[in-house]
Amino acid sequence: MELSVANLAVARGGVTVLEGVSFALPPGRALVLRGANGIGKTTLLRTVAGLQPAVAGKISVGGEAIAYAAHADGLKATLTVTENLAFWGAVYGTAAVEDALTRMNLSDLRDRQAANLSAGQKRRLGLARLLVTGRPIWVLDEPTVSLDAASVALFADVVRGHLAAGGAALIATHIDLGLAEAEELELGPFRARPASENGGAFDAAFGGDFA
Amino acid sequence: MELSVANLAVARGGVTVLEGVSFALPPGRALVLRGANGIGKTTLLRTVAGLQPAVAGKISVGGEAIAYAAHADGLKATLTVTENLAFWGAVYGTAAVEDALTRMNLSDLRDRQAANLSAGQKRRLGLARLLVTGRPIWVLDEPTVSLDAASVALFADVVRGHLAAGGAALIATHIDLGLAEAEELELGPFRARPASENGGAFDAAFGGDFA
Amino acid sequence: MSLWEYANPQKFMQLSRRALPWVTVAATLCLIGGLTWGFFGTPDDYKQGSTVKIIYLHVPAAMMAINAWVMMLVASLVWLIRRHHVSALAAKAAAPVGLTFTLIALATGALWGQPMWGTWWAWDPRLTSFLILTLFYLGYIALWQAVDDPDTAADLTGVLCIVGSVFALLSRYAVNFWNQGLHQGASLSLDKKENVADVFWFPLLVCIAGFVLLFLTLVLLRTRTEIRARRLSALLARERMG
Amino acid sequence: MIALLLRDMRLAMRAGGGFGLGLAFFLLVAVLVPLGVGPESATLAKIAPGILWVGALLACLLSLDRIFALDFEDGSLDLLVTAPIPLEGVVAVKALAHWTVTGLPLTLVAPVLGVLLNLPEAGYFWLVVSLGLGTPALSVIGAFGAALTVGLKRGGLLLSLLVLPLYVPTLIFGAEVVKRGADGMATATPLALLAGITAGAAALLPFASAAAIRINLR
Amino acid sequence: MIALLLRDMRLAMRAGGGFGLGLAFFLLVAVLVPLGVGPESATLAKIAPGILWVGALLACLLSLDRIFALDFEDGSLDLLVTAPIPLEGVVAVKALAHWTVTGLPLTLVAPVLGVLLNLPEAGYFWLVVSLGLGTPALSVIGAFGAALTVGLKRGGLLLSLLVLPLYVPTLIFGAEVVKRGADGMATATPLALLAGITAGAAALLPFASAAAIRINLR
Ligand code: HEM
Ligand SMILES: Nc1ncnc2c1ncn2[C@@H]1O[C@H](COP(=O)(O)OP(=O)(O)OP(=O)(O)O)[C@@H](O)[C@H]1O
Ligand SMILES: Nc1ncnc2c1ncn2[C@@H]1O[C@H](COP(=O)(O)OP(=O)(O)OP(=O)(O)O)[C@@H](O)[C@H]1O
Ligand SMILES: [Mg+2]
Ligand SMILES: [Mg+2]
Repeated sequence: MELSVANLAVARGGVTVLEGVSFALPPGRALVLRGANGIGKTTLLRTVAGLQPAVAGKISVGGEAIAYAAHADGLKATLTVTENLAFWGAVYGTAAVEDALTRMNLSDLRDRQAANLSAGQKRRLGLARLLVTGRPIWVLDEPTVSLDAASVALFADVVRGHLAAGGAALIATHIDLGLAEAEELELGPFRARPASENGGAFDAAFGGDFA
Repeated sequence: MELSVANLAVARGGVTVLEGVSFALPPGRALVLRGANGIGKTTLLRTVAGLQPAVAGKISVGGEAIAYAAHADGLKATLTVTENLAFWGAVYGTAAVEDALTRMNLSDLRDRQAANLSAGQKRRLGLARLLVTGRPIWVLDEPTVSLDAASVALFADVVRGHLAAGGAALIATHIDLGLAEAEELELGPFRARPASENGGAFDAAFGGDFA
Repeated sequence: MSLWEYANPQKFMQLSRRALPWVTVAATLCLIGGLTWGFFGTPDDYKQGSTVKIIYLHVPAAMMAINAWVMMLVASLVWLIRRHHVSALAAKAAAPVGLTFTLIALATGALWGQPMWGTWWAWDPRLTSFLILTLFYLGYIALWQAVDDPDTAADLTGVLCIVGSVFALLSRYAVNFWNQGLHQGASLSLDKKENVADVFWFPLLVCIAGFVLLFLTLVLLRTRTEIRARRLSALLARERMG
Repeated sequence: MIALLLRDMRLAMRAGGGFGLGLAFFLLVAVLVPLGVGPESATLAKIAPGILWVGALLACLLSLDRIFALDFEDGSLDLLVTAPIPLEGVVAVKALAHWTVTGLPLTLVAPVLGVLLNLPEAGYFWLVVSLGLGTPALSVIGAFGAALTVGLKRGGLLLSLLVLPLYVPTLIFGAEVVKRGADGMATATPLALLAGITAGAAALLPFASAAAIRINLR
Repeated sequence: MIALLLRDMRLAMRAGGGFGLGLAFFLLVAVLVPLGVGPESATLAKIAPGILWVGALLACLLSLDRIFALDFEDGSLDLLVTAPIPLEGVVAVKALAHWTVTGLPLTLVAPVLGVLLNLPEAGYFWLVVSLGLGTPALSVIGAFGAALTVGLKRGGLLLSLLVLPLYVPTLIFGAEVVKRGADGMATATPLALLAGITAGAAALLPFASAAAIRINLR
């Protein structure tokens, strides 16, 4: 399943932040989105994941193929590491919990409540959730925040494994993941022109010359 | 005012995680704490900031000299950028709000509600708070999470300015800040031995041979 | 050697192991003796009939319900000031015992109130503050349960205990401040002329002694259990740390 | 879906959020009302059905915002929306979980509180029946309100405002059942209406709620 | 400190958290009780003082956990503890802010709700006076409960449990004032007691609250 995005425009808070974004992400490949703070990476990723509608353009696959992970990683502080993961395993109907724990180096912490993890340990748990979704396309928003170098490398390995198994990954990040197989896409050129210039849905509806 | 820490032991959840930590941080210097995820950086910084008691050891300055900043940066989503900052300015009795906005490149966003900031913009606002505290010793837990390269450089400049003005900074981070004047302290060697070896408060009270 | 040494768990365990059998026996003797004497060895009151005999349960239980809180207050203060673990655990151990006494006093008081005042319950100052004390016991126990870290729990419950003491003292002395209450005044105080008749008075004293000793027994027992539980969890944590 | 039900119930138990709070609140109402109104048994007996139903309703209302808000804040809701289970099902299950941890325990302890409020003897059976039949509607309607307001500023206030009118019929018929039951009158009509409300709400509202969540997540 | 007061009030207004919710809840009680109990005016008049006071108390209780919980979650509380203002002052100001956005508006709208509940005419004055004198105690006591439970699991439930006993005297004397006032009897004694509770609580509890927060932040 190839994720391809054509001429996409995305908006946050009613303001179009990116427009004309196009790329294709075939299985086995990763695409790293780059761009300054506030350019619209999070907005773009949420749109691709189907969490918000696109202003314009087309996305080739529906949300059913996509596993999305962001800062808020849906962990419940009062559940243990295993319970948190097992829940998502049950939701996605996979039984890969043990494997995910091992691969994200969480086995020692399995019975710890999520509230009692360090920032980086929490993040590893959030990422482990990706492994239990069993979905082919990962859409990741700054996945390595708070991770130390060893954990970043561990995570890069996990992504590599996912790509090798025919998956794909779309990643927004400010740091270097050390993923040689990833292409990069700089979002700067797609910054939306101010609304007065770009017309579009707004102008069609309210922008005409009436008073 | 020199922050010096002697033979400090810190605990989280009743378990001692670091012990025997000693360092001195004279005015004008920065110290970067390094260590794997979960080694106890956050715990150490909270102890130094006076938010939790030390298990053993001495800290030379009280919390009154310290400005602490962590992941949760005390922003209120429904207040605007200026309102958020002005509040802390009033609490610390300083009037440096405008200056802080400019230096953290937030002037354009001044009337935006904090809820409508991107991850990196929020972080910049959290860091701007440091500037309005007017306190000499900054204790920072992963300050540059979510920041792009330009913002990291901006922040490093701010820290440099703070040091040049006679301040000091204690920073836990996994990335390179590009602060030439900072020394580094690797926390690995201070990892606490298991409780069975290190005796301490527990053994004195409950560890004896009774039944 | 100072008194504080018994705040060392090990010392406390040794001492309490030796003391426990004696206290237990004394408590049993006093309770059986006092209650039998009270129930079967005293005449019916000319006014109250045989309901007067509730006094042998009600008064000691009510007294100990308040005294238990005072003991918890002292133990909490010792913990907050000198940070002796046994002291905190003793306060924790005393709470359910005190709650039980409180419930006994409430139940017997209500049973007694029906014939005496014609109602189970009235919003008399002593009764109200006593009810509040009951709720405080519940809150205190719940707070111990809710906090994971034992030292934090001891600190927080210590603060709560101090605040709750207001109501412990009120339920004892409220009658002295407000005289419009229904409830009996201090008819037992030792220097009073208007003491209850001696026939009721002596068995009551024995019952009170029995309740004090029972309280002591239960608290010692429960403190020992708490210490063991604490040690166990600490050892388990140590094991996990490897 | 079962996993979701179990998780929500477990969270409620551990955090005391819904479970304890609703129940505690119900208890509180039953204890405080005699304190405030005075212990006169005839008055209490008269107002007991109404007060008990109002108490149950408020207890439900209180924990409504937790149905989705916590999951919204920590990102779980985003993940659930993209998960391979229909959102309508998620809503229904969450309403069910809410009922299991509030409505059900409320129903079970209600007789005890009836004693505190001096409910006439004939009323106990009808109290339990009416609560058992009516509280599911409260949870389903509440889930709809929570879905409409998830992530909104001023959510809590809005939620009460939106849900209140929808709660009124349940309250009226529910209290009516108990009142009639306590007075030994026929209860069939209000009971049937109560059952109708619950069935209708449970059948239709999850669809509306799912749509509301999709819109709010944008 | 004034900045803190203003911020807390502004937050309450914007988020509708304390402000709207407490008030809405109070209204709800006053609207729902006649619906549940039935519109008989003699019964309503009798229970009005008690119900209004219970409603006010519950409305306060409801918003208590927000006093510190939100600041705890977003890290503001850490920062306030290390800020150059005494924590006792912070607690007192937060209780004051809570009162300004719940207790005060409650007091002001209470007469309107008195109409809904058919409160006897002589009672209105005493209703406002007793609420005005008693609700500050509810906020201060509530802040203590909130401080004890901030950051705890099962916090909400515990909070109600801990605060309830401390609320009972206020409720009893407050309702008593209104009842006596409505019946044209002397109100001096319960009123004095109410004032005493408020003064005592405001003078002492902030210290206990500050200690509890310091412990809980560890
Ligand atoms: C539910 C109702 C009642 C409650 C909650 C209650 C509670 C108490 C309390 C708290 C005490 C004080 C113990 C102390 O200061 O150490 C007490 C003592 C006493 N009660 Fe009650 N009581 C109730 C009903 C009654 C009734 C109906 C009677 C008899 C008419 C009664 C007779 C006494 C007596 C004689 C004392 C000892 C007085 C003293 O030395 O202070 N109580 N009760
Ligand atoms: N309500 C709003 N009105 C106008 N602009 C908004 C609103 N909400 C958010 N924005 C802006 O939308 C832009 C896109 O935000 P987004 O979170 O997608 O950025 P990002 O690329 O993920 O940034 P970061 O690297 O900091 O996470 C930001 O510049 C933000 O300030
Ligand atoms: N209740 C608890 N019992 C035992 N260990 C705990 C408990 N709570 C936290 N810990 C452990 O304490 C250690 C210190 O955590 P801390 O947050 O200080 O780490 P850190 O160095 O800041 O890590 P990171 O870089 O991931 O933020 C972690 O290993 C964590 O798992
Ligand atoms: Mg972003
Ligand atoms: Mg950390």
